[in-house]
Amino acid sequence: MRTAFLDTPDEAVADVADGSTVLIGGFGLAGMPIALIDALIRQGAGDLTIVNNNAGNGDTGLAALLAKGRVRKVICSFPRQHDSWVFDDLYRRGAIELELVPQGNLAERMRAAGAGIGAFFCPTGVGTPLAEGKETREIDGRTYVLEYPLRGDVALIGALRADRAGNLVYRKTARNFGPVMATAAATVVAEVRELVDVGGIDPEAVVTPSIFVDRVVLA
Amino acid sequence: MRTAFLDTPDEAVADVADGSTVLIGGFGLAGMPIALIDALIRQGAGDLTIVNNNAGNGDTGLAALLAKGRVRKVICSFPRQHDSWVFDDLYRRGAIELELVPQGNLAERMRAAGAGIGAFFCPTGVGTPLAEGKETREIDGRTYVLEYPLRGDVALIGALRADRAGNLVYRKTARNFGPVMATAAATVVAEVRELVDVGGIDPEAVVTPSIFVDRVVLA
Amino acid sequence: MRTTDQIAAAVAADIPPGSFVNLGIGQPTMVADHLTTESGVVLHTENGMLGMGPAAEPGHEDWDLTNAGKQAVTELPGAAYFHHADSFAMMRGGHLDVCVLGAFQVSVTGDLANWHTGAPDAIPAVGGAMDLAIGAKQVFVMMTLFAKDGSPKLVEACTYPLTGLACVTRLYTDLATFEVGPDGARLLTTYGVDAAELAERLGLEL
Amino acid sequence: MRTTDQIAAAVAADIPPGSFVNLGIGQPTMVADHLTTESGVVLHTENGMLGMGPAAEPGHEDWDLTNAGKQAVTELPGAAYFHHADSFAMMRGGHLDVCVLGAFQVSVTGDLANWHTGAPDAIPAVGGAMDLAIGAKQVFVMMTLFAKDGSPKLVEACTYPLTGLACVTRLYTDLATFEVGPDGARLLTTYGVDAAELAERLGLEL
Repeated sequence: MRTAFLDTPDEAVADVADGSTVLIGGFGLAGMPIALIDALIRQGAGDLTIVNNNAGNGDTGLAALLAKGRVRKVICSFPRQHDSWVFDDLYRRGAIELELVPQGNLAERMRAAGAGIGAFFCPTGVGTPLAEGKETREIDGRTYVLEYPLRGDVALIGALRADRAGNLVYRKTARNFGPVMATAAATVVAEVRELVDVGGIDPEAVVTPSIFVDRVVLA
Repeated sequence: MRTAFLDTPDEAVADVADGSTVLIGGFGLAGMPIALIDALIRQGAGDLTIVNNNAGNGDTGLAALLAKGRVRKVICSFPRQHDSWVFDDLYRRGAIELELVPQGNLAERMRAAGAGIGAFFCPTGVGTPLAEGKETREIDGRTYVLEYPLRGDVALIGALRADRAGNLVYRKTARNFGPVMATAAATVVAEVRELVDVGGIDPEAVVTPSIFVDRVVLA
Repeated sequence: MRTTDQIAAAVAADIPPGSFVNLGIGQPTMVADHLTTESGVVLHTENGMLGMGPAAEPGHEDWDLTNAGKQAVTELPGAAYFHHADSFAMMRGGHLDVCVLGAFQVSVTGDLANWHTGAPDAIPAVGGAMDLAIGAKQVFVMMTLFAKDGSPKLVEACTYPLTGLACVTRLYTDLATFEVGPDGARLLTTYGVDAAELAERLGLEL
Repeated sequence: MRTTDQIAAAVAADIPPGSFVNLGIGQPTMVADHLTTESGVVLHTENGMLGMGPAAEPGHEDWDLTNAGKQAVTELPGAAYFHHADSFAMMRGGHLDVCVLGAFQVSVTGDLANWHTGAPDAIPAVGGAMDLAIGAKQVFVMMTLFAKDGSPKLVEACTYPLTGLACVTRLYTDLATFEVGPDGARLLTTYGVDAAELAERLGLEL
């Protein structure tokens, strides 16, 4: 169904349910949908599973969501950063679950969810603690680990620009997880810096086609 | 290694060996690298396995390569067309092998080869003759077929424009299989209509980054 | 009895406004003629495009811009191009709302046979049919209800090689429209024939 | 004995001209300072870019343009951006010529441990290390040869949790450079220490 254009980030996340899995774009702050995360904090949904590359920085955005006790579990590749004190404290107190996933698996598992792949044999992590207990198989002389799709109920992503058809483009390395998450969630909400008329994005340069974008908000 | 810029299509395919698997871009004529195919015909390599969506049209290009008896096997999704008489005749005479692959599997198997995936559970073809004899598995209530990567020794693709760094962009639906094949072959040769200086392609709009492109020829 | 054009119009009328839709090659392409701009329906073509417009005017063909049937088409404002793996990921990942396909046979539980007659001398060709069959949220089939030899094409179980299992949701034919699925075939409307007669000719309970 | 900067220079000198290279976070980023424009080496960053340039000048940071360590960097002519799945497909598909990583331990057969000390109170974080370890055609490691407590970091078998199996090809340290792989460790050069002494301190046959 066609993209809806909403006036506020609060409307865009109004129906996020308790217990949802929420994919949140960004690599550190680049591409992080700050306005949508702030709206999600105001909205109040809890018991969330959050998928992001990291586990929050400083006291704002994702870290603030964690600090409010809204997050049951974080699925990420790199929680530990110099300013990840909110997560660090919750984790050390046993107050939050962590599923640590190699960054490429994080991306590929969401890509699989978006592409209808049921599972895939993956070269990353073989022989390491992150593959323990997982099915492995030797194919063509190389060992692979079986990995499963990672789906979201909601994806919150940041993009540079949307056209009024709902197509998105990103800016530099702020692109990162946005286009992948946009394929992997039942409802995809994009926060953009610019909104242009239909025809304002070159069809050859569209990164996320409108079919993946349910809601857009200018923020 | 960085992209080489060659003067003629003949130089670009000079080292294709007998028995190679050659991925050839294009969907019908759109994106078909005609000059490279013609050079491959002159070059003389035989016993080839060709991967293309179709199996040649009329008497030129891929059909001409088939007519010369250079192709042992075609891997494609749609051989039968109104003008596929060269293939049709070879096939009916038992003079060529056919591996028929659903079009999405063709694309996804090459994508897997390029992305280091060992095999993947795929929803397409379940319960059909094209999945006969293949491993299946039920995952999360749905049945999938296990499919394996499809790799090329060489990929011959057509693109609109290359910059002198080796980045490529395509034109409209002539993009089709080119970007996927460029990730899936040991040696990737692109035939382009325009060659521009470094800086002549917007980094945000690059479709095939230079890392995938071994040789470029203006044709 | 409906003409092919009337069947196409019926399919178009049942496509929800704002849907992302793939029209298979052959007769399903006629559905496009019955979709209004106001419907907001966006057409996908498997060879890498959303926002496909009508066929190109003769003499104005751009052979870099074709549909799945390799006919020259046009681009609408808001279009996007992408490569084949992304295009089929879009299908297979369940992102299309509707696809419309032709068929040799459809079973009452929604199995589809539309790629191969199984004739020994036939050259098989599947294209994107299997991916579309299992990918779209709803699969509409349009076909004549009976083959030229009079045999029914809506059947208990397909005898032709399958394209996909339990994938068709609606069947639009010259004589009737059906829902098909886990609970069997349900007759929705008939055209120039009554339900009892149709059930008898099909040899099915409807 | 080599300084970290000298180790970085040695790594840079061994990267073939025209290579596509990923430099891990931390010390490996220093390799960039020793790569000349003439080398034609192109830098990849896991967060979606080829053609990465030097760190941004203070006051000129663009926070939409960062490296894997989330430092502001710059874009060179001929750069390309792509999303995370494409970036890691590029790694995992074996398209990078070289990656340079730091390590806690490397085994003589090329096993790598560089993501987790295994300490019970440590918060584990892996990032892209496991993908890089198994993806690049050659994996170079730079590290000090001995830990602060004097224990060797080139070992028969890693005791720290592994990042990847049999993936490292060369090891550059303050005291020596080694080839590692299926045939074990081979000493290439030493710095301020002789081979016999080094073998004894490492407890390895070299």
